[in-house]
Amino acid sequence: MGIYHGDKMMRYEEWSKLARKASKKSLWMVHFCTGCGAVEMPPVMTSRYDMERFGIVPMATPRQADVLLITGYLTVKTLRRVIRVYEQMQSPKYVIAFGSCAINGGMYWDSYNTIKHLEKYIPVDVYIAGCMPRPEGIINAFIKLMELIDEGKARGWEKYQKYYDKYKENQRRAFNFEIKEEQKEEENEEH
Amino acid sequence: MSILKPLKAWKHLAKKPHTIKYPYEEHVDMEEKRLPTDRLRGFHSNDLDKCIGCGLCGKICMNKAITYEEIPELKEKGLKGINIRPVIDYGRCCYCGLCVEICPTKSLKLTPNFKLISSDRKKFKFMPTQLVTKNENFEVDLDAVLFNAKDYSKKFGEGEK
Amino acid sequence: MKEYELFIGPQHPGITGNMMYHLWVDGDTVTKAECNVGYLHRGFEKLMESRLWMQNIPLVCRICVPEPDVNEAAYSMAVEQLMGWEIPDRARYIRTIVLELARISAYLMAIGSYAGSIGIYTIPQWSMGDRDYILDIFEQLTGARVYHIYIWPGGVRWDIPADLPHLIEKTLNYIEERLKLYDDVLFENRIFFDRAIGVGKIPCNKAIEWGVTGPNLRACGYGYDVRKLEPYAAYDEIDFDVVSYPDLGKFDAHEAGDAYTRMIVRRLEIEQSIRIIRQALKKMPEGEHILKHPNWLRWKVPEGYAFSRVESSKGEFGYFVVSDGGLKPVRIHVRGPSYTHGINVAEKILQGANIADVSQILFSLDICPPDIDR
Amino acid sequence: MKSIELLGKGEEMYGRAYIKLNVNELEEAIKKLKENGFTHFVMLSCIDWLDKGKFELVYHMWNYEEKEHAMLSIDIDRNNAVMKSMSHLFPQIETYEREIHEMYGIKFDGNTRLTPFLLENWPHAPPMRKDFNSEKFVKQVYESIPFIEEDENEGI
Repeated sequence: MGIYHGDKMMRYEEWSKLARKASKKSLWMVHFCTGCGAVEMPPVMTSRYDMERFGIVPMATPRQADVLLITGYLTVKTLRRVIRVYEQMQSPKYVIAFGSCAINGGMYWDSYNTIKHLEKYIPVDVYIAGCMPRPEGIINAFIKLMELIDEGKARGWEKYQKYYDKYKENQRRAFNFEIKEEQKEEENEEH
Repeated sequence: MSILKPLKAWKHLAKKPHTIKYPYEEHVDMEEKRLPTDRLRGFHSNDLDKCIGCGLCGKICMNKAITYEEIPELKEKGLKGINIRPVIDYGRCCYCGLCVEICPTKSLKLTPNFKLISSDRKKFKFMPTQLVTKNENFEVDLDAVLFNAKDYSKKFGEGEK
Repeated sequence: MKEYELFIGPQHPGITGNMMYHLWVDGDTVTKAECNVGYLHRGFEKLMESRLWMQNIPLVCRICVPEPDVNEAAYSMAVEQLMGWEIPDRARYIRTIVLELARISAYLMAIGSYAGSIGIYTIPQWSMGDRDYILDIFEQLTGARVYHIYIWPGGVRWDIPADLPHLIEKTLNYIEERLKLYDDVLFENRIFFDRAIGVGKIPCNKAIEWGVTGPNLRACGYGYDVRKLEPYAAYDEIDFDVVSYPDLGKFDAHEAGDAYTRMIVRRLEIEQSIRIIRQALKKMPEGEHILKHPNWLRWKVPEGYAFSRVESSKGEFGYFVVSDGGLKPVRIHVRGPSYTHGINVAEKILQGANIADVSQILFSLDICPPDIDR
Repeated sequence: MKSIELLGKGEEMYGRAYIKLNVNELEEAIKKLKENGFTHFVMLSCIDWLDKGKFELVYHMWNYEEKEHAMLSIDIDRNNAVMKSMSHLFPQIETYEREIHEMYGIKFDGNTRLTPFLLENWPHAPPMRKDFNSEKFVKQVYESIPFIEEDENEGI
């Protein structure tokens, strides 16, 4: 499974390098606008910037998609759907995070309903700077992702499988808005 | 007949497409002017000598994106004000420019550079310096900024004199 | 017939953004629809209560994504009402130009996504490209493509650069020609007539009671437009006419309040906006573009309840700002137009609709989910 | 101002009519205004006056002919916040009441659809109330979730 060296099918390094080069030319993206960065996607998807020149096509179902774009902030309710979409995607899958909201909370850093660090819940391969990144930034991110795939460094999905239970634990705590116990004791001492 | 009317769209085959083939062509507007212009609100540049470390930018920033770090070498330079300089966390900044409007010595400015892509989260928090200038394809060059205040002397050698 | 439950979920190209409709379907017709929102709820009103008055401007423009200037204008007008400020004339004209350019770009996006929902994929390719020319204007005027942070309490942030009116004029001529092409491919297209006439009808006698506003209300025959009812910025000095159901210009009117009429009203309002911008560019006076603003960190707005209303491309945008004379607002309540369109109106008019028409009805209502969740 | 004459009380504030009513007068006032041209129900806002210990519900109505905006304001006690539902007068009031029920915790009896509206299985107090500290909540919930660090010894 996967196109990286060491799997049963990919015994020879050159064979897997060739397979990676072929797969990077047709990254299919899940058509899921999770946040406010989705307004910069239409110019990139349609004829103005035309990302189909790179072979990137918006796919309706996660089953046929490789790249999941987290366009901006994520509320907890959307995070649950994003996790379901992410887990349905086939195994060499990549995540691109748009804007400052996925890096460190962005301007909703004190909002009770948005998650602050995307990396705690799903592995992220490429971050883009910008409070709503421009189309040039988005296309740069796709080019950078292709380079990572070429060098075999875009291994976010393997990290998800390796630390699966840690990720699940973080997600569970976010879904139930769990307050950590120590903070609770400190809270009681304060009163 | 309104069925055949859409066929008029075929005349676009002769026209030049309005696609910007981005990495090979640059974004130009209708009058072939290169965009983005200097007014674009991109990453910061801060003149560390003019800045007096007053902390106003940190107060006005509602995302708490601006924190401060002390640079000891600035004392020898004999600059007035406190020798702390703003460190900007681009995981919080929304590029609104309120800090630039409130800066009393006008040392903090927004440059039109906006391209910064990386897979490491820690690359997005640094101290902007006066070496950050507009480069022609608007990339943020990370060696013109300080990731921690200690290597100020490496970059600005004359600091020790 | 056995009744099935369908979820048109947040991850669905046929839904405008992040919301979910739970449909009970009997064969092909929808018997019951329930809306589930909250995927974009960032708690704006909670955040606004913990920020200074000036710090809310960059936050406020993130509420409605296709058209951020409407929020900035409505918030600024509410604060100006409380402060008793009179903004300079030049600023009023620049605000009118910015609001109308934002309206054209939002309408182009609405027409593009509507045509995508009935399968005419040429139009989204064109309209997103044409919308980008307007974003180029915004970039040179305000310093950012989408979130402009340009309309401030007291006027506008910078003045118009000297060469921009020429570019605006050129872009408007370009869009005017493109509208003729849109007519050939979409608005006078037989497929559009068969798919859209009589679909998703809002009962016109109940339209006002359901709280329908904006182009959806004007498609039901009521000529109400906030720019005429309560003129703000420079709309009282500019003459334009309000497009409403019976007289649809060169398009013949079929039924009131259906998807066809809504899209035709939006198409004709682009021409009105172009007319407004041309007059505003000609009549714009010289002079100051912003009042002298106080020190933001100690700026106290006098006590009171202020309500400001702006006509956005989706409908009537209202800002209810309550201040107790402090450094931070006590309460800001945002009335998004899609709040009533997306939940009450959509649930009622989806009943009895065909499944294939569900996404077309939602796009013709032009629902913007961040308005609902805030 | 037409609405002030109709209801006999209220003051003019920034070009809008601001009318203070007590709770049982509200239903007649809305019905009366609705018949006399105030056909457009703009929105229902709730203001949390923590120090005065009361919620203030403001019903906004607009009259298309007179071009006049009326704000009917009532106060409810903050501790047992219960209010009669007005959703039989205008259909969209039901959604506003649903949101205020979830955000402020005011019970609207007579409103059948007080199901969760914006937040999904939210176990804590209603978030929009002034005594809910959002910053502290973020520290306790989101900041306390650990990052998943690559342990270098078994690098891939």
